[in-house]
Amino acid sequence: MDIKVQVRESEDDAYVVELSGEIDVYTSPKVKDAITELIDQGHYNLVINLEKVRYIDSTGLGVLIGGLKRVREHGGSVNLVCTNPQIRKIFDITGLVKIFGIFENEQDAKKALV
Amino acid sequence: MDIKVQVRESEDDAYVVELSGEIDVYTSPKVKDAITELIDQGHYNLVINLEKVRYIDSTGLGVLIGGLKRVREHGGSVNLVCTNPQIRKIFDITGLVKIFGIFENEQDAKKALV
Amino acid sequence: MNAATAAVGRIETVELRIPRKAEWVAVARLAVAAVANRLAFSVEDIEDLKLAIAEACTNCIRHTNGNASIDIVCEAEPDLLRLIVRDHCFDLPPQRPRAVGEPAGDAGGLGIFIIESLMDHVAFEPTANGPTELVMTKRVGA
Amino acid sequence: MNAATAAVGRIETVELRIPRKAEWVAVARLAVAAVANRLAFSVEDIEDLKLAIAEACTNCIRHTNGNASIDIVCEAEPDLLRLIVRDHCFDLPPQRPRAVGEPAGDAGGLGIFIIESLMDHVAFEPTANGPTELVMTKRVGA
Ligand SMILES: Nc1ncnc2c1ncn2[C@@H]1O[C@H](COP(=O)(O)OP(=O)(O)O)[C@@H](O)[C@H]1O
Ligand SMILES: Nc1ncnc2c1ncn2[C@@H]1O[C@H](COP(=O)(O)OP(=O)(O)O)[C@@H](O)[C@H]1O
Repeated sequence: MDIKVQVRESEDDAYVVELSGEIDVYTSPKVKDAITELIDQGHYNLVINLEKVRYIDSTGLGVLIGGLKRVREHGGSVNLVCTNPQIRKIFDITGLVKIFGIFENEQDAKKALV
Repeated sequence: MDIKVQVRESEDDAYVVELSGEIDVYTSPKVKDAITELIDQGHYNLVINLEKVRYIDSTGLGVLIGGLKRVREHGGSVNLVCTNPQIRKIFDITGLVKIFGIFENEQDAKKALV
Repeated sequence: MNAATAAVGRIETVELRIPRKAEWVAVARLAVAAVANRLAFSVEDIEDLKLAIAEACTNCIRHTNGNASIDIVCEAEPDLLRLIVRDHCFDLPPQRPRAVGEPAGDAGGLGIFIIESLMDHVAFEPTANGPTELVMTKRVGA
Repeated sequence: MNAATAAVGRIETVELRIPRKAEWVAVARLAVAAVANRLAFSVEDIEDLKLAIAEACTNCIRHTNGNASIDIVCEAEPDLLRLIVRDHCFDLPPQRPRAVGEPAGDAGGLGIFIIESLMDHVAFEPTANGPTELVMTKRVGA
Protein backbone atom coordinates (compact mmCIF):
# COMPACT_ATOMS: atom_id res chain seq x y z
CA MET A 1 0.00 0.00 0.00
CA ASP A 2 2.69 2.44 -0.97
CA ILE A 3 4.48 3.79 -3.99
CA LYS A 4 8.08 3.55 -5.15
CA VAL A 5 9.36 6.14 -7.61
CA GLN A 6 12.54 5.53 -9.59
CA VAL A 7 13.90 8.03 -12.08
CA ARG A 8 16.35 6.93 -14.80
CA GLU A 9 18.05 8.96 -17.52
CA SER A 10 17.70 7.45 -20.96
CA GLU A 11 19.03 8.27 -24.46
CA ASP A 12 18.22 11.57 -26.21
CA ASP A 13 17.58 13.50 -23.01
CA ALA A 14 14.51 11.35 -22.28
CA TYR A 15 13.80 10.39 -18.69
CA VAL A 16 12.02 7.30 -17.45
CA VAL A 17 9.93 7.49 -14.28
CA GLU A 18 9.29 3.97 -13.05
CA LEU A 19 6.47 3.63 -10.55
CA SER A 20 5.61 0.59 -8.51
CA GLY A 21 2.80 0.12 -6.02
CA GLU A 22 -0.44 2.02 -5.60
CA ILE A 23 -1.13 5.58 -6.72
CA ASP A 24 -3.92 7.09 -4.67
CA VAL A 25 -4.73 10.31 -2.83
CA TYR A 26 -2.09 9.45 -0.23
CA THR A 27 0.78 8.43 -2.48
CA SER A 28 0.23 10.61 -5.57
CA PRO A 29 2.01 13.70 -4.13
CA LYS A 30 5.23 11.68 -4.18
CA VAL A 31 4.71 10.95 -7.89
CA LYS A 32 3.87 14.57 -8.55
CA ASP A 33 7.06 15.74 -6.82
CA ALA A 34 9.22 13.45 -8.94
CA ILE A 35 7.63 14.61 -12.20
CA THR A 36 7.68 18.27 -11.18
CA GLU A 37 11.37 18.04 -10.31
CA LEU A 38 12.23 16.61 -13.74
CA ILE A 39 10.26 19.31 -15.51
CA ASP A 40 11.80 22.06 -13.35
CA GLN A 41 15.21 20.74 -14.41
CA GLY A 42 14.20 21.21 -18.05
CA HIS A 43 13.41 17.62 -19.00
CA TYR A 44 10.33 17.60 -21.20
CA ASN A 45 10.43 14.12 -22.75
CA LEU A 46 9.19 11.61 -20.21
CA VAL A 47 8.28 7.96 -20.20
CA ILE A 48 6.22 6.98 -17.19
CA ASN A 49 6.36 3.26 -16.66
CA LEU A 50 3.24 1.93 -14.95
CA GLU A 51 4.00 -1.78 -15.43
CA LYS A 52 4.42 -2.37 -11.70
CA VAL A 53 1.50 -0.16 -10.68
CA ARG A 54 -1.28 -2.29 -9.21
CA TYR A 55 -3.72 0.56 -8.58
CA ILE A 56 -4.33 4.09 -9.84
CA ASP A 57 -7.25 6.42 -9.27
CA SER A 58 -8.26 9.92 -10.35
CA THR A 59 -5.64 11.58 -8.16
CA GLY A 60 -2.95 9.60 -9.97
CA LEU A 61 -4.50 10.40 -13.35
CA GLY A 62 -4.57 14.07 -12.32
CA VAL A 63 -0.83 14.01 -11.68
CA LEU A 64 -0.13 12.43 -15.07
CA ILE A 65 -2.41 14.95 -16.82
CA GLY A 66 -0.75 17.84 -14.98
CA GLY A 67 2.68 16.61 -16.07
CA LEU A 68 1.56 16.22 -19.67
CA LYS A 69 0.19 19.77 -19.75
CA ARG A 70 3.44 21.23 -18.45
CA VAL A 71 5.77 19.36 -20.83
CA ARG A 72 3.55 20.19 -23.81
CA GLU A 73 4.03 23.89 -23.07
CA HIS A 74 7.71 23.21 -23.87
CA GLY A 75 7.06 21.01 -26.89
CA GLY A 76 7.68 17.83 -24.91
CA SER A 77 5.55 14.78 -24.35
CA VAL A 78 4.69 12.03 -21.88
CA ASN A 79 4.38 8.42 -23.00
CA LEU A 80 3.07 5.73 -20.70
CA VAL A 81 3.97 2.06 -20.41
CA CYS A 82 0.97 0.09 -19.25
CA THR A 83 0.37 -3.65 -19.46
CA ASN A 84 -2.02 -4.28 -16.55
CA PRO A 85 -5.53 -4.60 -18.04
CA GLN A 86 -7.24 -3.10 -14.98
CA ILE A 87 -5.04 0.02 -15.18
CA ARG A 88 -5.45 0.19 -18.94
CA LYS A 89 -9.22 0.04 -18.51
CA ILE A 90 -9.17 3.22 -16.42
CA PHE A 91 -7.42 5.09 -19.23
CA ASP A 92 -10.03 3.69 -21.60
CA ILE A 93 -13.14 4.67 -19.62
CA THR A 94 -11.82 8.16 -18.88
CA GLY A 95 -10.93 8.78 -22.51
CA LEU A 96 -7.30 9.44 -21.55
CA VAL A 97 -6.13 6.89 -24.14
CA LYS A 98 -6.74 9.71 -26.60
CA ILE A 99 -4.37 12.19 -24.98
CA PHE A 100 -1.54 9.89 -23.80
CA GLY A 101 0.62 7.62 -25.90
CA ILE A 102 0.22 4.25 -24.18
CA PHE A 103 2.68 1.45 -24.97
CA GLU A 104 3.26 -2.19 -24.13
CA ASN A 105 6.93 -1.76 -23.25
CA GLU A 106 9.50 0.88 -22.41
CA GLN A 107 11.39 0.59 -25.69
CA ASP A 108 8.34 1.42 -27.77
CA ALA A 109 7.38 4.27 -25.42
CA LYS A 110 10.87 5.79 -25.72
CA LYS A 111 11.04 5.40 -29.50
CA ALA A 112 7.70 7.13 -29.90
CA LEU A 113 8.95 10.20 -28.00
CA VAL A 114 11.15 11.35 -30.84
CA MET B 1 -10.08 -15.76 1.56
CA ASP B 2 -11.24 -19.33 1.24
CA ILE B 3 -10.01 -22.86 1.69
CA LYS B 4 -9.38 -25.68 -0.77
CA VAL B 5 -9.34 -29.23 0.55
CA GLN B 6 -7.80 -32.04 -1.50
CA VAL B 7 -7.69 -35.63 -0.26
CA ARG B 8 -5.19 -38.09 -1.76
CA GLU B 9 -4.64 -41.76 -0.97
CA SER B 10 -1.01 -42.62 -0.32
CA GLU B 11 0.94 -45.84 0.36
CA ASP B 12 0.23 -48.03 3.40
CA ASP B 13 -3.36 -46.89 3.82
CA ALA B 14 -2.17 -43.39 4.71
CA TYR B 15 -4.19 -40.44 3.43
CA VAL B 16 -2.95 -36.97 2.65
CA VAL B 17 -5.23 -33.99 3.22
CA GLU B 18 -3.81 -31.03 1.35
CA LEU B 19 -5.17 -27.67 2.41
CA SER B 20 -4.67 -24.35 0.67
CA GLY B 21 -5.95 -20.95 1.65
CA GLU B 22 -7.10 -19.64 5.00
CA ILE B 23 -8.47 -21.72 7.87
CA ASP B 24 -10.68 -19.62 10.11
CA VAL B 25 -14.05 -19.81 11.83
CA TYR B 26 -15.78 -19.60 8.44
CA THR B 27 -13.74 -22.14 6.50
CA SER B 28 -12.73 -24.66 9.20
CA PRO B 29 -16.02 -26.64 9.04
CA LYS B 30 -15.04 -27.65 5.51
CA VAL B 31 -11.71 -28.97 6.81
CA LYS B 32 -13.44 -30.73 9.68
CA ASP B 33 -15.86 -32.44 7.29
CA ALA B 34 -13.03 -33.80 5.15
CA ILE B 35 -11.12 -35.18 8.13
CA THR B 36 -14.26 -36.61 9.74
CA GLU B 37 -15.19 -38.37 6.52
CA LEU B 38 -11.78 -40.04 6.29
CA ILE B 39 -11.95 -41.20 9.90
CA ASP B 40 -15.51 -42.46 9.48
CA GLN B 41 -14.25 -44.52 6.55
CA GLY B 42 -11.69 -46.13 8.86
CA HIS B 43 -8.56 -44.22 7.82
CA TYR B 44 -6.53 -43.44 10.91
CA ASN B 45 -3.13 -42.49 9.49
CA LEU B 46 -3.29 -38.98 8.15
CA VAL B 47 -0.86 -36.44 6.80
CA ILE B 48 -2.27 -32.93 6.79
CA ASN B 49 -0.30 -30.75 4.43
CA LEU B 50 -0.38 -27.09 5.47
CA GLU B 51 2.28 -25.89 3.01
CA LYS B 52 -0.21 -23.79 1.06
CA VAL B 53 -2.07 -22.52 4.11
CA ARG B 54 -1.52 -18.79 4.54
CA TYR B 55 -3.54 -18.39 7.73
CA ILE B 56 -4.78 -20.58 10.59
CA ASP B 57 -6.38 -19.64 13.89
CA SER B 58 -7.70 -21.45 16.95
CA THR B 59 -10.74 -22.82 15.12
CA GLY B 60 -8.40 -24.50 12.62
CA LEU B 61 -6.18 -25.77 15.42
CA GLY B 62 -9.30 -27.12 17.14
CA VAL B 63 -10.18 -29.13 14.04
CA LEU B 64 -6.67 -30.62 13.83
CA ILE B 65 -6.69 -31.44 17.54
CA GLY B 66 -10.14 -33.03 17.25
CA GLY B 67 -8.93 -35.18 14.37
CA LEU B 68 -5.81 -36.23 16.26
CA LYS B 69 -7.86 -37.29 19.28
CA ARG B 70 -10.16 -39.44 17.16
CA VAL B 71 -7.44 -41.25 15.19
CA ARG B 72 -5.47 -41.90 18.38
CA GLU B 73 -8.44 -43.79 19.80
CA HIS B 74 -7.82 -46.21 16.92
CA GLY B 75 -4.05 -46.29 17.29
CA GLY B 76 -3.57 -43.91 14.36
CA SER B 77 -1.79 -40.59 14.10
CA VAL B 78 -1.80 -37.22 12.37
CA ASN B 79 1.40 -35.72 11.02
CA LEU B 80 1.54 -32.18 9.72
CA VAL B 81 3.58 -30.65 6.90
CA CYS B 82 4.31 -27.03 7.70
CA THR B 83 6.93 -24.76 6.17
CA ASN B 84 5.41 -21.29 6.60
CA PRO B 85 7.16 -19.71 9.62
CA GLN B 86 4.06 -17.72 10.64
CA ILE B 87 1.96 -20.91 10.78
CA ARG B 88 4.75 -22.79 12.50
CA LYS B 89 4.96 -20.06 15.12
CA ILE B 90 1.30 -20.63 16.09
CA PHE B 91 2.03 -24.31 16.78
CA ASP B 92 5.02 -23.18 18.84
CA ILE B 93 3.25 -20.63 21.02
CA THR B 94 0.29 -22.91 21.68
CA GLY B 95 2.54 -25.83 22.63
CA LEU B 96 0.97 -27.96 19.89
CA VAL B 97 4.43 -28.77 18.52
CA LYS B 98 4.57 -31.25 21.39
CA ILE B 99 1.49 -33.19 20.39
CA PHE B 100 1.72 -33.14 16.59
CA GLY B 101 4.52 -34.46 14.44
CA ILE B 102 5.46 -31.46 12.29
CA PHE B 103 7.58 -32.00 9.16
CA GLU B 104 9.21 -29.97 6.44
CA ASN B 105 7.85 -32.06 3.57
CA GLU B 106 5.22 -34.67 2.78
CA GLN B 107 7.70 -37.54 2.33
CA ASP B 108 9.07 -37.16 5.86
CA ALA B 109 5.58 -36.77 7.32
CA LYS B 110 4.43 -39.98 5.60
CA LYS B 111 7.51 -41.96 6.61
CA ALA B 112 7.07 -40.96 10.23
CA LEU B 113 3.50 -42.33 10.29
CA VAL B 114 4.64 -45.94 10.29
CA MET C 1 -34.69 -13.51 -9.49
CA ASN C 2 -36.80 -10.41 -10.11
CA ALA C 3 -36.58 -7.11 -8.30
CA ALA C 4 -39.35 -7.99 -5.83
CA THR C 5 -37.70 -11.15 -4.55
CA ALA C 6 -34.29 -9.48 -4.45
CA ALA C 7 -35.76 -6.75 -2.27
CA VAL C 8 -36.84 -9.21 0.40
CA GLY C 9 -33.44 -11.00 0.37
CA ARG C 10 -31.20 -10.97 3.41
CA ILE C 11 -29.17 -7.75 3.76
CA GLU C 12 -25.97 -7.85 5.80
CA THR C 13 -24.33 -4.62 6.82
CA VAL C 14 -20.67 -3.80 7.36
CA GLU C 15 -19.87 -0.30 8.57
CA LEU C 16 -16.54 1.48 8.46
CA ARG C 17 -15.52 4.87 9.77
CA ILE C 18 -12.14 6.35 8.86
CA PRO C 19 -10.56 9.74 9.54
CA ARG C 20 -11.05 12.19 6.68
CA LYS C 21 -7.39 11.89 5.71
CA ALA C 22 -5.57 10.62 2.66
CA GLU C 23 -3.62 7.90 4.45
CA TRP C 24 -6.77 6.04 5.55
CA VAL C 25 -8.41 5.71 2.14
CA ALA C 26 -6.44 2.50 1.55
CA VAL C 27 -8.21 0.99 4.57
CA ALA C 28 -11.60 1.72 2.98
CA ARG C 29 -10.41 0.17 -0.27
CA LEU C 30 -9.24 -3.05 1.37
CA ALA C 31 -12.27 -3.37 3.63
CA VAL C 32 -14.64 -2.97 0.68
CA ALA C 33 -12.61 -5.51 -1.29
CA ALA C 34 -12.93 -7.94 1.62
CA VAL C 35 -16.69 -7.41 1.77
CA ALA C 36 -17.02 -7.83 -2.00
CA ASN C 37 -15.01 -11.02 -1.77
CA ARG C 38 -17.81 -12.51 0.35
CA LEU C 39 -20.22 -12.03 -2.55
CA ALA C 40 -19.74 -13.71 -5.90
CA PHE C 41 -17.99 -10.73 -7.52
CA SER C 42 -15.26 -11.36 -10.08
CA VAL C 43 -11.73 -10.15 -9.45
CA GLU C 44 -12.31 -7.38 -11.98
CA ASP C 45 -15.53 -6.28 -10.26
CA ILE C 46 -13.69 -6.15 -6.95
CA GLU C 47 -11.08 -3.85 -8.51
CA ASP C 48 -13.92 -1.64 -9.77
CA LEU C 49 -15.43 -1.46 -6.29
CA LYS C 50 -12.05 -0.56 -4.75
CA LEU C 51 -11.67 2.27 -7.23
CA ALA C 52 -15.24 3.53 -6.73
CA ILE C 53 -14.93 3.65 -2.94
CA ALA C 54 -11.55 5.38 -3.21
CA GLU C 55 -12.96 8.03 -5.53
CA ALA C 56 -15.84 8.65 -3.14
CA CYS C 57 -13.49 8.98 -0.14
CA THR C 58 -11.09 11.17 -2.11
CA ASN C 59 -13.96 13.54 -2.88
CA CYS C 60 -14.82 13.70 0.82
CA ILE C 61 -11.23 14.72 1.47
CA ARG C 62 -10.90 17.16 -1.41
CA HIS C 63 -14.23 18.91 -1.22
CA THR C 64 -14.87 19.18 2.50
CA ASN C 65 -13.01 20.58 5.46
CA GLY C 66 -12.57 19.76 9.08
CA ASN C 67 -11.77 16.85 11.32
CA ALA C 68 -14.93 14.84 10.66
CA SER C 69 -14.77 11.21 9.71
CA ILE C 70 -15.86 9.47 6.52
CA ASP C 71 -18.60 6.92 7.15
CA ILE C 72 -19.03 3.98 4.81
CA VAL C 73 -21.90 1.54 4.96
CA CYS C 74 -21.67 -1.63 2.88
CA GLU C 75 -25.01 -3.32 2.37
CA ALA C 76 -24.44 -6.79 1.01
CA GLU C 77 -27.34 -8.58 -0.60
CA PRO C 78 -26.88 -11.95 -2.26
CA ASP C 79 -26.65 -10.40 -5.71
CA LEU C 80 -25.51 -6.83 -5.12
CA LEU C 81 -23.36 -4.56 -3.00
CA ARG C 82 -24.55 -1.10 -2.06
CA LEU C 83 -21.94 1.36 -0.78
CA ILE C 84 -23.08 4.45 1.08
CA VAL C 85 -20.48 7.13 1.69
CA ARG C 86 -21.17 10.04 3.95
CA ASP C 87 -18.95 12.89 5.00
CA HIS C 88 -20.04 15.31 7.67
CA CYS C 89 -19.52 18.58 5.87
CA PHE C 90 -20.86 18.12 2.38
CA ASP C 91 -21.75 21.69 1.58
CA LEU C 92 -21.19 22.06 -2.16
CA PRO C 93 -23.85 20.73 -4.48
CA PRO C 94 -21.99 18.18 -6.60
CA GLN C 95 -21.31 19.37 -10.12
CA ARG C 96 -21.23 17.24 -13.22
CA PRO C 97 -17.78 16.10 -14.28
CA ARG C 98 -16.04 17.73 -17.21
CA ALA C 99 -16.39 16.26 -20.68
CA VAL C 100 -14.47 13.08 -21.33
CA GLY C 101 -11.11 13.70 -22.96
CA GLU C 102 -11.08 17.32 -21.84
CA PRO C 103 -9.61 17.13 -18.37
CA ALA C 104 -9.00 20.51 -16.83
CA GLY C 105 -5.56 19.75 -15.42
CA ASP C 106 -4.28 18.58 -12.08
CA ALA C 107 -7.60 19.19 -10.42
CA GLY C 108 -9.12 16.34 -12.34
CA GLY C 109 -12.89 16.28 -12.47
CA LEU C 110 -12.79 12.55 -13.16
CA GLY C 111 -13.90 11.13 -9.82
CA ILE C 112 -17.65 11.03 -10.21
CA PHE C 113 -17.28 10.13 -13.87
CA ILE C 114 -15.20 7.08 -12.91
CA ILE C 115 -17.69 6.09 -10.23
CA GLU C 116 -20.57 6.32 -12.70
CA SER C 117 -18.64 4.24 -15.23
CA LEU C 118 -17.86 1.43 -12.80
CA MET C 119 -21.03 1.16 -10.73
CA ASP C 120 -24.50 0.14 -11.92
CA HIS C 121 -26.34 2.87 -10.05
CA VAL C 122 -25.09 6.08 -8.42
CA ALA C 123 -27.08 8.73 -6.57
CA PHE C 124 -26.50 11.67 -4.29
CA GLU C 125 -29.20 11.45 -1.67
CA PRO C 126 -29.99 14.28 0.71
CA THR C 127 -30.31 13.18 4.33
CA ALA C 128 -32.53 14.57 7.06
CA ASN C 129 -29.64 15.81 9.16
CA GLY C 130 -27.72 17.89 6.63
CA PRO C 131 -24.93 16.11 4.76
CA THR C 132 -25.56 14.45 1.44
CA GLU C 133 -24.84 10.78 0.95
CA LEU C 134 -23.34 9.15 -2.10
CA VAL C 135 -25.12 5.85 -2.69
CA MET C 136 -23.66 3.50 -5.29
CA THR C 137 -24.65 -0.01 -6.21
CA LYS C 138 -22.99 -2.78 -8.15
CA ARG C 139 -24.74 -6.01 -9.11
CA VAL C 140 -22.96 -9.33 -9.14
CA GLY C 141 -22.36 -10.44 -12.71
CA ALA C 142 -23.96 -7.33 -14.24
CA MET D 1 10.11 8.64 23.22
CA ASN D 2 8.94 8.07 26.79
CA ALA D 3 5.43 7.17 27.93
CA ALA D 4 4.50 10.77 28.68
CA THR D 5 5.25 12.10 25.19
CA ALA D 6 3.64 9.05 23.57
CA ALA D 7 0.47 9.66 25.57
CA VAL D 8 0.02 13.13 24.12
CA GLY D 9 0.64 11.83 20.58
CA ARG D 10 -2.02 12.01 17.92
CA ILE D 11 -4.58 9.18 18.05
CA GLU D 12 -6.46 8.29 14.88
CA THR D 13 -9.51 6.08 15.07
CA VAL D 14 -10.87 3.60 12.55
CA GLU D 15 -14.13 1.87 13.43
CA LEU D 16 -15.57 -1.27 11.93
CA ARG D 17 -18.86 -3.01 12.56
CA ILE D 18 -19.51 -6.47 11.14
CA PRO D 19 -22.39 -8.93 11.57
CA ARG D 20 -21.74 -11.50 14.31
CA LYS D 21 -21.23 -14.22 11.70
CA ALA D 22 -18.31 -16.40 10.72
CA GLU D 23 -18.15 -15.22 7.11
CA TRP D 24 -17.43 -11.61 8.07
CA VAL D 25 -14.43 -12.24 10.32
CA ALA D 26 -12.17 -12.12 7.28
CA VAL D 27 -13.27 -8.52 6.73
CA ALA D 28 -12.13 -7.60 10.25
CA ARG D 29 -8.83 -9.33 9.64
CA LEU D 30 -8.14 -7.47 6.41
CA ALA D 31 -9.29 -4.10 7.73
CA VAL D 32 -7.04 -4.41 10.79
CA ALA D 33 -4.15 -5.46 8.56
CA ALA D 34 -4.75 -2.36 6.43
CA VAL D 35 -4.76 -0.12 9.51
CA ALA D 36 -1.60 -1.76 10.86
CA ASN D 37 0.05 -1.23 7.49
CA ARG D 38 -0.28 2.52 8.04
CA LEU D 39 1.89 2.24 11.16
CA ALA D 40 5.45 0.97 11.05
CA PHE D 41 4.56 -2.64 11.94
CA SER D 42 6.59 -5.47 10.43
CA VAL D 43 4.92 -8.04 8.21
CA GLU D 44 5.11 -10.53 11.06
CA ASP D 45 3.48 -8.11 13.50
CA ILE D 46 0.67 -7.54 11.00
CA GLU D 47 0.07 -11.29 10.84
CA ASP D 48 -0.07 -11.34 14.66
CA LEU D 49 -2.65 -8.55 14.66
CA LYS D 50 -4.77 -10.36 12.08
CA LEU D 51 -4.76 -13.47 14.22
CA ALA D 52 -5.54 -11.57 17.43
CA ILE D 53 -8.53 -9.75 15.92
CA ALA D 54 -9.83 -12.99 14.40
CA GLU D 55 -9.61 -14.78 17.76
CA ALA D 56 -11.48 -11.94 19.44
CA CYS D 57 -14.24 -11.97 16.78
CA THR D 58 -14.44 -15.76 16.86
CA ASN D 59 -15.05 -15.60 20.61
CA CYS D 60 -17.85 -13.10 20.05
CA ILE D 61 -19.41 -15.59 17.66
CA ARG D 62 -18.86 -18.72 19.78
CA HIS D 63 -19.74 -17.38 23.20
CA THR D 64 -22.63 -15.05 22.53
CA ASN D 65 -25.99 -15.37 20.85
CA GLY D 66 -28.26 -13.22 18.78
CA ASN D 67 -28.17 -10.96 15.77
CA ALA D 68 -26.01 -8.23 17.29
CA SER D 69 -22.96 -6.90 15.52
CA ILE D 70 -19.33 -7.04 16.50
CA ASP D 71 -17.84 -3.58 16.96
CA ILE D 72 -14.14 -3.01 16.48
CA VAL D 73 -12.34 0.21 17.25
CA CYS D 74 -8.75 0.60 16.07
CA GLU D 75 -6.89 3.39 17.85
CA ALA D 76 -3.70 4.10 16.00
CA GLU D 77 -0.99 6.04 17.77
CA PRO D 78 2.39 6.63 16.13
CA ASP D 79 3.97 3.75 18.04
CA LEU D 80 1.10 1.44 18.94
CA LEU D 81 -2.22 0.03 17.81
CA ARG D 82 -5.02 -0.53 20.28
CA LEU D 83 -7.87 -2.82 19.21
CA ILE D 84 -11.13 -2.71 21.12
CA VAL D 85 -13.63 -5.48 20.39
CA ARG D 86 -17.14 -5.34 21.74
CA ASP D 87 -20.02 -7.71 21.27
CA HIS D 88 -23.45 -6.82 22.52
CA CYS D 89 -24.26 -9.89 24.56
CA PHE D 90 -21.14 -10.72 26.54
CA ASP D 91 -22.73 -12.44 29.48
CA LEU D 92 -20.23 -15.09 30.57
CA PRO D 93 -17.29 -13.98 32.68
CA PRO D 94 -14.26 -14.96 30.63
CA GLN D 95 -12.44 -18.01 31.96
CA ARG D 96 -8.73 -18.61 31.81
CA PRO D 97 -7.58 -20.79 28.94
CA ARG D 98 -6.59 -24.38 29.55
CA ALA D 99 -2.96 -25.28 30.23
CA VAL D 100 -0.67 -25.19 27.22
CA GLY D 101 -0.26 -28.60 25.59
CA GLU D 102 -3.42 -29.93 27.18
CA PRO D 103 -6.10 -28.82 24.79
CA ALA D 104 -9.53 -30.17 25.62
CA GLY D 105 -10.49 -31.16 22.09
CA ASP D 106 -12.40 -29.53 19.29
CA ALA D 107 -13.68 -26.80 21.52
CA GLY D 108 -10.19 -25.41 21.81
CA GLY D 109 -9.65 -23.04 24.69
CA LEU D 110 -6.74 -21.49 22.80
CA GLY D 111 -8.25 -18.18 21.68
CA ILE D 112 -7.45 -15.94 24.60
CA PHE D 113 -4.14 -17.69 25.11
CA ILE D 114 -3.14 -16.89 21.53
CA ILE D 115 -4.25 -13.29 21.93
CA GLU D 116 -2.19 -12.91 25.09
CA SER D 117 0.84 -14.44 23.37
CA LEU D 118 0.71 -12.11 20.39
CA MET D 119 -0.31 -8.79 21.92
CA ASP D 120 1.63 -6.68 24.39
CA HIS D 121 -1.32 -5.91 26.63
CA VAL D 122 -4.76 -7.52 26.89
CA ALA D 123 -7.63 -6.63 29.19
CA PHE D 124 -11.31 -7.32 29.57
CA GLU D 125 -12.84 -4.05 30.58
CA PRO D 126 -16.38 -3.74 31.90
CA THR D 127 -18.35 -0.93 30.32
CA ALA D 128 -21.06 1.26 31.80
CA ASN D 129 -23.78 -0.10 29.57
CA GLY D 130 -23.44 -3.83 30.11
CA PRO D 131 -21.21 -5.70 27.69
CA THR D 132 -17.55 -6.26 28.40
CA GLU D 133 -14.90 -5.06 25.99
CA LEU D 134 -11.72 -6.82 25.02
CA VAL D 135 -8.94 -4.24 24.74
CA MET D 136 -5.64 -5.34 23.27
CA THR D 137 -2.56 -3.34 22.41
CA LYS D 138 0.50 -4.01 20.31
CA ARG D 139 3.50 -1.69 20.20
CA VAL D 140 5.45 -1.08 17.04
CA GLY D 141 8.79 -2.86 17.23
CA ALA D 142 8.12 -4.31 20.69
N1 LIG E 1 -17.98 14.62 -0.93
C1 LIG E 1 -18.17 15.78 -1.62
N2 LIG E 1 -18.42 16.95 -0.95
C2 LIG E 1 -18.62 18.10 -1.62
N3 LIG E 1 -18.61 18.20 -2.98
C3 LIG E 1 -18.38 17.08 -3.70
C4 LIG E 1 -18.15 15.82 -3.07
N4 LIG E 1 -17.96 14.91 -4.04
C5 LIG E 1 -18.04 15.57 -5.22
N5 LIG E 1 -18.28 16.89 -5.01
C6 LIG E 1 -18.47 17.93 -6.09
O1 LIG E 1 -18.56 17.27 -7.35
C7 LIG E 1 -17.56 17.77 -8.25
C8 LIG E 1 -17.10 16.69 -9.22
O2 LIG E 1 -16.36 15.72 -8.51
P1 LIG E 1 -15.33 14.80 -9.26
O3 LIG E 1 -15.94 14.29 -10.50
O4 LIG E 1 -14.85 13.78 -8.30
O5 LIG E 1 -14.15 15.74 -9.69
P2 LIG E 1 -13.07 16.52 -8.82
O6 LIG E 1 -13.11 15.95 -7.45
O7 LIG E 1 -11.80 16.24 -9.51
O8 LIG E 1 -13.48 17.97 -8.89
C9 LIG E 1 -16.45 18.30 -7.37
O9 LIG E 1 -15.69 19.28 -8.00
C10 LIG E 1 -17.26 18.85 -6.18
O10 LIG E 1 -17.77 20.14 -6.45
N1 LIG F 1 -16.78 -12.54 23.61
C1 LIG F 1 -16.98 -13.41 24.64
N2 LIG F 1 -18.20 -13.51 25.22
C2 LIG F 1 -18.40 -14.37 26.24
N3 LIG F 1 -17.45 -15.17 26.75
C3 LIG F 1 -16.21 -15.13 26.22
C4 LIG F 1 -15.89 -14.24 25.13
N4 LIG F 1 -14.60 -14.44 24.84
C5 LIG F 1 -14.12 -15.37 25.67
N5 LIG F 1 -15.08 -15.81 26.52
C6 LIG F 1 -14.93 -16.84 27.57
O1 LIG F 1 -13.55 -17.12 27.73
C7 LIG F 1 -13.29 -18.53 27.57
C8 LIG F 1 -11.92 -18.76 26.98
O2 LIG F 1 -11.92 -18.32 25.63
P1 LIG F 1 -10.88 -18.90 24.61
O3 LIG F 1 -9.53 -18.91 25.23
O4 LIG F 1 -10.98 -18.15 23.35
O5 LIG F 1 -11.28 -20.42 24.39
P2 LIG F 1 -12.57 -21.04 23.70
O6 LIG F 1 -13.24 -19.96 22.94
O7 LIG F 1 -12.01 -22.10 22.82
O8 LIG F 1 -13.40 -21.59 24.83
C9 LIG F 1 -14.43 -19.03 26.73
O9 LIG F 1 -14.67 -20.40 26.91
C10 LIG F 1 -15.59 -18.16 27.21
O10 LIG F 1 -16.15 -18.67 28.38
